[in-house]
Parts: sequence; C-alpha cells; structure tokens
Amino acid sequence: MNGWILAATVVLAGGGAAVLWGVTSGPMSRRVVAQNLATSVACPALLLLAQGYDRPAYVDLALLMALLGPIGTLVFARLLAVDLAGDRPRAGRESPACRANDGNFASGPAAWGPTWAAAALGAGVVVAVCVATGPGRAMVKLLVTGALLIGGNVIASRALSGGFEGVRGG
Amino acid sequence: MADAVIVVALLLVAGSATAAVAVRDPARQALVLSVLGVALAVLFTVLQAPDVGLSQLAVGSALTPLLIMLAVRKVRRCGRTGDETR
Amino acid sequence: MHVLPYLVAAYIFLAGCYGLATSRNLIHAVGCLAVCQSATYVLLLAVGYRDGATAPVFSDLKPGSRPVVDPVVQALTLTDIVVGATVTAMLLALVLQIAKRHGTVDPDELRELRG
Amino acid sequence: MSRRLRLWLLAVGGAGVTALLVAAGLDLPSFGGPSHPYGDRAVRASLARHTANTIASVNFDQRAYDTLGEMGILFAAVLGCVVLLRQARDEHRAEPEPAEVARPVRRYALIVLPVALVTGIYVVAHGQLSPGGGFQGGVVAATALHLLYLGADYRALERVRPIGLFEASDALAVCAYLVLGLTGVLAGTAFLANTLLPYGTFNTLASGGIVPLLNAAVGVEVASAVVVLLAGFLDQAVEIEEQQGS
Repeated sequence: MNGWILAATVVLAGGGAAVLWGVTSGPMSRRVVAQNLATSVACPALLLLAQGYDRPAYVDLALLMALLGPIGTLVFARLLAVDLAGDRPRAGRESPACRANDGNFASGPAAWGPTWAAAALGAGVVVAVCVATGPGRAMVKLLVTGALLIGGNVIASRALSGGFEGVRGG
Repeated sequence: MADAVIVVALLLVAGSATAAVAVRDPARQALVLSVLGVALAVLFTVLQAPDVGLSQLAVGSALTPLLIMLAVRKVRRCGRTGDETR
Repeated sequence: MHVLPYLVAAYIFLAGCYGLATSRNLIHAVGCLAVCQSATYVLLLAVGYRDGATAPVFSDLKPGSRPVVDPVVQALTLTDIVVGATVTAMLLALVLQIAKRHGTVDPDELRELRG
Repeated sequence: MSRRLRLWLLAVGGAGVTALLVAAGLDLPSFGGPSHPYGDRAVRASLARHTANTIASVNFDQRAYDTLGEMGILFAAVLGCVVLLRQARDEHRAEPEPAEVARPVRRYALIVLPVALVTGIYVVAHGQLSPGGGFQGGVVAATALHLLYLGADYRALERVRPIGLFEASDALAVCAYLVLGLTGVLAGTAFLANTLLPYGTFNTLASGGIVPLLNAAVGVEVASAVVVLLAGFLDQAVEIEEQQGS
C-alpha cells in the first residue's frame, strides 16, 4: 500500500459515495449530473491506481474511461432532453430557487460547481502522475487522457444544461 | 490495510447494484446501471484484471445505457400511439 | 476479508433476482438481469485473485519479476461480459416486440391480456 | 399466481440459494490465496508462444475454440435482433427531423470521433501486448461512429453508415476466423492451433503467431455487430412508426 493507492482509495470512497447518493435520489437532472461525476471521479482514480501498481499499461483504462464516459453522458443528455428541459428553471429569469441552488451539487442541470471541482481533481491528478512518470511517450498518453477527461466533463455539463434544446424527437 | 481499496470497490459495486434494483423507472435505472458499470470497471482494475475492466467500460459506460434508453423511448412512443388509437 | 468478495457476489446475485421477480416493467427486469450477470464477473475474478500479484500482461513487466493473478478466469469473464451484452440487446429487442404487439411492458398486465 | 404467493416462493427459494451460496463461499479457497495451478500453466504457455498479454493468449490461442463459440453467440444474437427489429408491414418510416445541437457539443463530437476511432484501432492492434483486444476495441470504434448521432442527427449517421456493408463485414469476419482455424487443419495440425505463423519477437506487434489475426477478426466482427445492433434499435426509436389508424 503506497501513497498513490491510498489517494485512489480516498478518491473512490468519497467520490463514489457522493455519486451513489446523487444518482439514487432527487430529480432527473441531479441524477444525470451524478452519473457524469462518476466518470470524473473514476478516471483520476484509475490513473492513481496505474501509478500505484507501477503498471503504465493500466493507463489505457483511464484513457477509455475519459473517452467513453462523456459519450455516455451525452447519450443521456440527448435521449432525456425532454425530461431535463422540464426540470430546468426558465433561462434569463433569476428565480430564488435557482440562485440558491447555483453551483450546488443538488442544483439544476448546470451544476457548474461540481463540474469545476471534478475538473480540478482531474487536472491535479494528471499533473501529479505526469511529474512522477517524467517526459516520454507515457506522458503524452497521460496528457491526452487529461485533455479528454476535462474537455469531456465540461462539454457533458454544457450538454446537460441545454445542449440539446433544439432536439425534437430525432 | 493493503486490501482497503478492494473493500471500497466491492462496497461501491454492492451499493450500486442495490440501487440499480431499487430504482424502478427504467430511464433512471439506466443511469444507475452506467454507474454500476464504472464501479465494476474500477473493481476489475483493483483485482488486477485490466482487460476485463476495459471491456466492462466499453460495454457498461456507453453501449448498454444507449440500448436501454432507445428501448425506453420506443416503448414510450408505442404507449402513446396505443393510447391515441384506443 | 477471506470470504467478503464471494459474499458480495452472492448478495448481488440475490438482489438482482429479487428485482427480477418483483419488477413491474420488462425493461427494468432486463436491467436486473444485467445486475445478476455482474455477480458472476465478481465471483470469477475473486477466485482468480492472488495477494500482492499484478496482471499477467507483460508489455511493461519483466516475466517472472512479480507474481501474477490467474489469467484463465479473466478470459472467462471477458467472454461472460460479451455474452451478457448480447443477451441484454436480444432481450430488449424482444421487449420492443412485446410493446408493439400489446402496448404494455408490465408483466402483470400482459398476463391478464393472455387471459 | 398471485403477487403474494410469488413473493413467498421467492423468499423460500432465495433463502435456500443464500444458504447454498454462503456454504459454497466459505468452502472456496480463501480470497487471494497462492494456489492457481491453471493460471501458472497458462502464463507459461503464453510466454512460450511469445504473447505478452496472457489473456489474449488464453482467448485466441489456448482456448480459441471457446472464442469461436462466443462469436457464434454474438452473431446469432445480432441476427435475432435484426429479425425482431425489422420493419413490419403495418409500419412506415418517418423521416427524422433535423436536430439542432448546441455548437460546443457538436464540435466536441466531431473532434472526439476520430480520436475514438483511432483509440479503438489502437486497442485492437495492441491486443496481444497490452490490455485490450478485439472485443474492447471493436466496441469503442463502433461507439465512436455513433457520436455522429449524438453530435448531429440521425440522418448524418445514416449517411456514413451503409448498413448492408456492416452486415457483410460481420459475416466475413466470422468466416475469416473459421478459415484461419481451418488453415491449421490444412497445415496438418489441429483446428485453430497456433502453429501456422512464426511466434516473432516477444513484445512486438507481430508476435504471438496467429493471435493478432484472430484478434483483428474479432475486432471487425464486434464493431460491425454493434453497429448493426444499434442501427436496429435506432431505427425503431427514431424512424419507424406505426401506421396511424390501422
């Protein structure tokens, strides 16, 4: 048991509990955000585990996670667009409920607070693992994984907050 | 102590499996199933089975949710037209 | 710790069975079957695990330098996952046929329709 | 059977199965134990054939016959889905409406699409070296194609997805697997025996004899199968409608 695996355990325990709690309760919009959070918690954990087990080959898992996780969220954002639009507060009007929830995990589909927190976690982990690996081909793979993770995470949040509003039945 | 990460992953899998059964609406269940897929992939990694983890990720994170959501949408449409004609 | 993974696998299987038997929606039942199937993955991989070992993949590892876990059960699990995904797809296709023919996916209503 | 009776039956059966499972779990070799006779032999055989990824060696060399069965199941399931999800006589196709997707999402989908395709091919090609293989890579490549549906609309996906071609390549990949197995017989050894090609240098792309070829066949089969499968479901969910007033 080294520091990397310990860090992965902490990330998994904390993030996993939050995801499970979020995905089983509350309105649909919150559940989708929690599902998106699952990717952005699991991917850094996988990177930490790859480093902890001293197996660069395990980075492939994190790469695939960063690639497919946001695609999964886009699936939900697209096919649940109607349900999510029902949950969303009217754009342009600042209702008190909306303001109270802004940036909160339990807020509407936007939920930018957890998005940026998860992005920061991903970036921190990628930087730490990059420093530990040193320059080389392995580092390029790590950077691609990090870019896909953070980009995908932000885009998925964007899609949840009205990316598919023009979709009607198609 | 070295097995702490395995225990955490096992508990996550057990918890999300319970949630996947307890959530009765198929669309919401699809969300939980995709979380279960991610938890299983992490468990497979800590059990030192990266190949299996990769295939679970490939199937569980995008393919199965897409299939279930498409089925849900079709069933909803069937129900709607059925109600209209009735 | 010696039996925890086996017990978790048993629990997941039973939870899936419970969901399957009490389900009021065939799509939900298919999801519960997927949960049942995931119990088999957990069981198989738990049988093959070895303390302190790593994956039997030697692209970044000198053969023999570290103990490795059992690859045979991993290959079995891989097959299991493929079959699980195809079974899910096949059953969902059947559910769609039922929804088209009868306009409902509630097993109890379907039983009444049959008479 | 009433609901109550069914629950009672479930409780009795569940209790019995629980007792059996717990008894079996207590009697299994304890978790993490050192004795794995089959595993050790599989690793030795894999190293003798210069295959770095032992799981690929087990799947495509030592137990290649099982994988043939698995491919058969996949092929049959896809066939069954195509039959079940075909357009019935009382249904018609409605042209799906074009969808307007927010620009960042569309851009993301178009950027990630090639990345995901390349990743899928990478995972298939390195199947005998690093974690991955035909199945994983095939699913990733097929999923990548559906980013077109997510990022644009269904008509965009239909334009780049000639379904007949994918059905043909699905069948051809299964045939390729069989033919590769039969060449072993023609060469005077057993069906699917890994004796046809030189084993190559350990830990290079061309190592492992027949393993990379079988891997590629499975990759193509799985990718086409997933595309065909999802096409059936997408057609049902998006295009095909029941005839009104029939």
